[in-house]
Amino acid sequence: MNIDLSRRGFMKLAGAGVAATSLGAMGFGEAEAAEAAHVRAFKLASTTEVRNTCTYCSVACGILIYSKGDVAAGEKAEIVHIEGDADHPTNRGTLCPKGAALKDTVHAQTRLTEPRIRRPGADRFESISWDEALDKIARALKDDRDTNMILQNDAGVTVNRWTTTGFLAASATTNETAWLTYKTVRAMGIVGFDNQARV
Amino acid sequence: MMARRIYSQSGDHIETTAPVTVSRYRGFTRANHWVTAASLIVLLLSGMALFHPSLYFLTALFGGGQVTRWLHPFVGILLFLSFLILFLQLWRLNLPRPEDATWVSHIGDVVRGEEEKLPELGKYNAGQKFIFWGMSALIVVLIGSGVMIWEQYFPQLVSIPVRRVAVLVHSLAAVAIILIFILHVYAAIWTRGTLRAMTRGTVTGGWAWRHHRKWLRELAGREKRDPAE
Amino acid sequence: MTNPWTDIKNTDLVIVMGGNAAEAHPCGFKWVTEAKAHRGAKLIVVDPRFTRTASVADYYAPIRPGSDIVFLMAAINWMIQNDKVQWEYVRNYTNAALIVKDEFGWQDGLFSGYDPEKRDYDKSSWDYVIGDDGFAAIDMTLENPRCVWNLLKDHVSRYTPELVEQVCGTPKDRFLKIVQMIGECSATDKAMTSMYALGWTQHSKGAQNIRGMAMLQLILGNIGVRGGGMNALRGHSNIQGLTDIGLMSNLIPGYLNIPTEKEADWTTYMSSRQFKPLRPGQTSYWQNYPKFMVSFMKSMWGSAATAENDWAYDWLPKLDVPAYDVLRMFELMNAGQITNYFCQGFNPILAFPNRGKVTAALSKLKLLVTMDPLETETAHFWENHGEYNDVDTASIQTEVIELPTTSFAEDDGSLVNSGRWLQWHWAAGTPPGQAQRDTWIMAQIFQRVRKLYQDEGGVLPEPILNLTWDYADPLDPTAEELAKEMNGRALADVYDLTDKTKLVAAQGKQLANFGQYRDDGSTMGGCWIFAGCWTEDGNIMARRDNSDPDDTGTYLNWSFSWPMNRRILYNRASADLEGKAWDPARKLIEWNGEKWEGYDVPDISPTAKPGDVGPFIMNQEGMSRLFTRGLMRDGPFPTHMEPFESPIPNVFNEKMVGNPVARVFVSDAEQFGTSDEFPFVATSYRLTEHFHYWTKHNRINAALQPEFFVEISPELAAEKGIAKGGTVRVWSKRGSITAKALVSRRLRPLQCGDKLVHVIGIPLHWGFMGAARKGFGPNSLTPFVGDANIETPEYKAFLVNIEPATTEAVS
Amino acid sequence: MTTDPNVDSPRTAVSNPPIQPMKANLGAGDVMRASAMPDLAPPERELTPVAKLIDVSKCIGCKACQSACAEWNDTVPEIEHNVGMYENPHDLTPDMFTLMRFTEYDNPDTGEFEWLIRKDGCMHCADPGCLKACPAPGAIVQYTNGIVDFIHDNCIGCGYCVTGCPFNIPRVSKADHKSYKCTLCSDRVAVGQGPACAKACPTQAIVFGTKEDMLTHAEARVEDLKSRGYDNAGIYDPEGVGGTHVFYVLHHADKPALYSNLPEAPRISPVVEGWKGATKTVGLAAIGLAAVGSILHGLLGRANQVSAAEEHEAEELVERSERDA
Repeated sequence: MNIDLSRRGFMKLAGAGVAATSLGAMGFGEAEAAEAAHVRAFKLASTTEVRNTCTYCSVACGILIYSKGDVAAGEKAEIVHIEGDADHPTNRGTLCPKGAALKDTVHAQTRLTEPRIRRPGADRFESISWDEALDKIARALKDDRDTNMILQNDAGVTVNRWTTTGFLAASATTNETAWLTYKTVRAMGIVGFDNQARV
Repeated sequence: MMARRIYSQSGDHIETTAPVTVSRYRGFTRANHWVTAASLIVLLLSGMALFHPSLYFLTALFGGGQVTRWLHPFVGILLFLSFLILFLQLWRLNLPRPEDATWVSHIGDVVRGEEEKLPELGKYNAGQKFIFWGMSALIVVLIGSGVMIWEQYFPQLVSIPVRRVAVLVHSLAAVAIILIFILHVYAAIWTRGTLRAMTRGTVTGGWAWRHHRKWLRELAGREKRDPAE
Repeated sequence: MTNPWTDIKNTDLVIVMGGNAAEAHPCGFKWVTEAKAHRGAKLIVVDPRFTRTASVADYYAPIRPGSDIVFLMAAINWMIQNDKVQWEYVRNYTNAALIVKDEFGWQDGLFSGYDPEKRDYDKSSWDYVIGDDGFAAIDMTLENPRCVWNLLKDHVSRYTPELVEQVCGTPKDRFLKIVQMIGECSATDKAMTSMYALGWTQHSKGAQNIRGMAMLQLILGNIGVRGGGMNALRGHSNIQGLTDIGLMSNLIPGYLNIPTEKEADWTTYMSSRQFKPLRPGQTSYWQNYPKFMVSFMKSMWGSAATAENDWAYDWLPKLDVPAYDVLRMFELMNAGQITNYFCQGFNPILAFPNRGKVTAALSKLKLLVTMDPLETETAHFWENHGEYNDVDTASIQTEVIELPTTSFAEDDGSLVNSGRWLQWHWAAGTPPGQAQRDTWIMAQIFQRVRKLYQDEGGVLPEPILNLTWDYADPLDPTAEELAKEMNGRALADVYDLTDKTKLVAAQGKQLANFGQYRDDGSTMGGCWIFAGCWTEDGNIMARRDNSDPDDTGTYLNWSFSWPMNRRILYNRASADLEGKAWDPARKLIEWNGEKWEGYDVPDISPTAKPGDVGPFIMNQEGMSRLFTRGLMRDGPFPTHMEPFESPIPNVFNEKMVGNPVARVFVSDAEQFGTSDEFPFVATSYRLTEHFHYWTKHNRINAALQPEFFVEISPELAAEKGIAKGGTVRVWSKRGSITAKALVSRRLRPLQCGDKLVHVIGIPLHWGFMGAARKGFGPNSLTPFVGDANIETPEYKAFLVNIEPATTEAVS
Repeated sequence: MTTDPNVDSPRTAVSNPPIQPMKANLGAGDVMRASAMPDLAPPERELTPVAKLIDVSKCIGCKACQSACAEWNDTVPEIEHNVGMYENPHDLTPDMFTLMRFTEYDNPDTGEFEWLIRKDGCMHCADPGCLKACPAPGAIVQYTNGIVDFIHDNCIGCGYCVTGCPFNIPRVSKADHKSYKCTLCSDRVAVGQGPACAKACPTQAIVFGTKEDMLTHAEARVEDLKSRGYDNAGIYDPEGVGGTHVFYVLHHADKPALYSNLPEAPRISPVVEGWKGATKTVGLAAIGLAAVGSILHGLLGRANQVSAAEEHEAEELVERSERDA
């Protein structure tokens, strides 16, 4: 049969329409290679593992802290992950919703990074050096102690009691911190001394 | 005697007399048609890509799956609006008329191209009217179901069960509209002399005489009655 | 805790009352689920709210906050009435058979000797009849009407199931079902464990709540045995350690006491601490008090503490009041009598009652120093945060110094868990910015103060100048140095007390245990009960051998447990008079003919013959005490006392308000509300998603429980027109807060007699700093009054009113 | 420390995580099914099916699983408001792959009040609806050990997985337009560690191991519950989706809907089956046929052409009408 111009024109057009289906049918789809299946890279690889104890409640779950860098080796160490210690008899690797999120507390946006002072009546904190802060504190302690130390009571009994400065200790600090705090506070004669065990 | 048009619309007129050419679509309408056509093709290709794995490679035409995913619905809206304008221009002459029934009953003659056995017709025959109304209905269905499964902007619009129905309806409607689209394109090509109506905007007198004689008569008649036109 | 967490798996019945273990101690609670899964143990929860613990309980009963003593005494009464008593245990291991003075008695809710003026008891009648031999009179037949057992029987006879229903609002049938379950544990082969926490301590009679359960456990024979015990779950990671080391107004490490003014000199101080046995042949271990005390004084002042100067006794402060506890300190502060105040990892404006008073008090300070890893509300108490901290900043003249400290992840050291395990941990990260360890900060402060005294002299410089400070770097003592100091060291060669030729510790050596402590100044040791934690064998606290022969749960080679690495206190009581385990399946230690041996370190002299020496060696009687003599201020038996703010009067004496001997400051008495003005009972508690006021700084925990809310019953919500998730105002005589409303059927109105009592739950985790949404804490509402014995504030039962908030809380 | 199952619940964490670099033991060669890849090569080996068992009767609703999940997957869930309930976040999100759901229930049979708490999250179906619905080749894969994982490089964010999932689990991120859900910690499993949630779970209500072991353990748990009066206690391992690799022990297995509408008989919706089955093939065939048909007709059939005669007729008609004028 004779195929005239217009028929060739027709074929050009029709071709486009068909292409899709037929190409697909010929399995051209596979030409579009998908990214091969893969799991996320294990993020604890090449980190330093350190054994610690959860800072929250007194179940004292064993935890493992993973960091980039090793403090023990004197390096700068950035904590990247915290999870339960499977070897620990009490928690056996488990953690509660607080413990499981410990890392976010370590890196909290409200972590303090420098000493600050709020002057009387001021509406903001300002930076202060450690030295200046500690000297101010020491001076305030001595001045108050020298002024208000009670050496004897009315009956003339030696009481060596200092009631006008108080100290609240933290139940989340270590025994070692507690002991050093105890020595310091008692040696000065402070009696207004307490910790969270009271509440 | 009245001047009311029955088989033609304002703008249709005899352009030249020897040989006779008849203006069928003004420039605006043609542009409108091609915008619609273009978006339909884009939708067709992007839609098919997400419809069947074997066609996923078509996403490459648009720069990957993510682009295809966001592009498709926007083009869908474009098509909807563009077709809406077209619809407003064409709907009146696509209303069914008694002779359409006769035409459909002689569908065999239509396919054999023996039009002398058919009644005289206005601007559109029943086939064209079917395509017009079919497209209109399906586009409404597609835009409706499409929005329901438009994850990026309407994830919560309908419940998941409804969404499942929507996605099924959308794909069924898509298949249907593609079939109609093929019919439309093919008919336009098979019926020689038709394409120029949407390219140049005119058809030959013979074409008009053969396919839409009532339309031609009305236009011819109007020539003498109100030359002002 | 008398028993370690891991021992709970050995129990047959867990009663959680006065606590919410699943929620506050989830990983410890694991052992309850293990006991349930593998021993078929049952779990009972008695709580005002249907808690997360209750959600996995076998049986739950509601109770009105502050009525626990009625429930517990009624339980004891039921045990006695139904013969659910471990008789051999009660007869021999408790003071049931000892005879009490005829003058002792009880009526109208009060014991003999009450003085309303002093708000105190004359406790002289609360004691045993002492025979000519100097020992307490006894009647092993328990027939003497004045023996402790018969007095107890009479005392608890008032506490009937009907009274429980009337006072506690606990349906009678629920009470009876629970006592039946408990009763089964009087059998020698069944054990019940009690897990409690602040739900019992935070009452004006907290100590008596706990005594109530302890007495019940003794009657059932459940103290000292595997799967039994009185288990105080405790709060912070080292709250046990700080109590052990005595960081409290009136304590010296190892539960020794700071002297009072009445104890003007060493001899007087020691005279009241002879602890002579009250029964023949008993250990009365506190007779060793001088050894521990002298060693402590040597650890403080070394060579400056000598026999001649009574071990520098004068340098210890002497108290004029029982204690300068926090409530007293803030009372004084509010009266402008405090100059400087330190908060080391402490957040008083959220932790102490009557926040308004606390803020006012802090505003009167000259200097406030905070040491914390995080920005606390207290450090920012002067900062205006709208309704969440509405203060007049400019008018607050307090100077505040905020010092950044390291966190747990950045320092080495040990913590004591509630099971008394001392566990060592290691630093893992570099401190942020200029943050420093608390030890560094304390050393810096002390060295600077000492320098001022050296340069300028001043009042009483001696205790400061002579304080032992022999650390390699005086400005930065290491955790190792401090741990060794607490363990104790021989200052001279130490010989065996019986065999004087036998050297037990050469000069300069670490002591192996407190048995090597001496009262002649030849040893030093900061905290005698920790002795053994860092010996010549090294850091015992760092041991990590988790083997557990026969799965007893004792883990003897894991870290160190005080005292003497003992895991279960009073474990001698796990065996009968012949020294055989009451329950062979639960053997702990047994007498092998010559000595005690077994899975745990015996809590008795290894060679003390069974039958001769009683198991409770710390007590002069060698027995546990159902009757505590004068050791508690509010009675030798627990008696029902209403909270200071109560919806109903005391059934025994309607004129009696709260605890008749609890200390109440005048200004606070005026701030107690009454039920006509404040008809609803409020109680405070923790949620599992948060730890106090820390985790609100943590984005993940903040996301898990983002915003402050109060819990109420649908009935109360309907009555007040409060919608789920709507905003409410809750107020007491002391303050007002706004919160979201969580309406839940987990709270039921309680029918107490003819009164329907609604309970409002107020969690405590929100403030105005951190990642979570701003909110309030219950302490804005709570009364400023504490327990009569230890001044723990009454957070668990107080009165409030509630209404839908007119304005939405901004957050 | 004992590991005897009779003395002890199955331990998810038998050892601590490795810190030395090691090759992931889960990769392309272990994929048995991948979305939109009908002609996928068969897996190189068969891994033992694994499973995470959630014992609802042991769960205390502490949310440790949510916390551990967010920490391990480095997601930061949004800090929302309290709307009068314990669920926070209020629903699964692209940053919260698992969620505790709380239901208060008055048991009509016992008259007791119950607080039913269920950990919601991906069930890792043996017959995953998400995978079936997904149009992106390799965006969703199923490993031979049963883990159904999303390969985000291939995800296009269309949300079809949401439509396909019988449990309403996947969530599409507004940030990167990729779909997220529990991976069963495929990265941990690949180095021999259990999922973060299972390791953290304080009461070991969540345990992880081979599906076989987990089923054995589950049966023992059901026995214990029956002994405590939960006559309808049972295992929820729905057949409709071919069983799941995350499954439950329920005290009221006869009424799963009690637990925050856990589906009674989940299966891939027939609608989705229809869409991804018949429609896909038949539709494509129809289109193909139509296209090819029209071409053939165009090639072989005779075109419909206008004759010169007809052109003439038209001219006459026009002339006539002009003449009349």
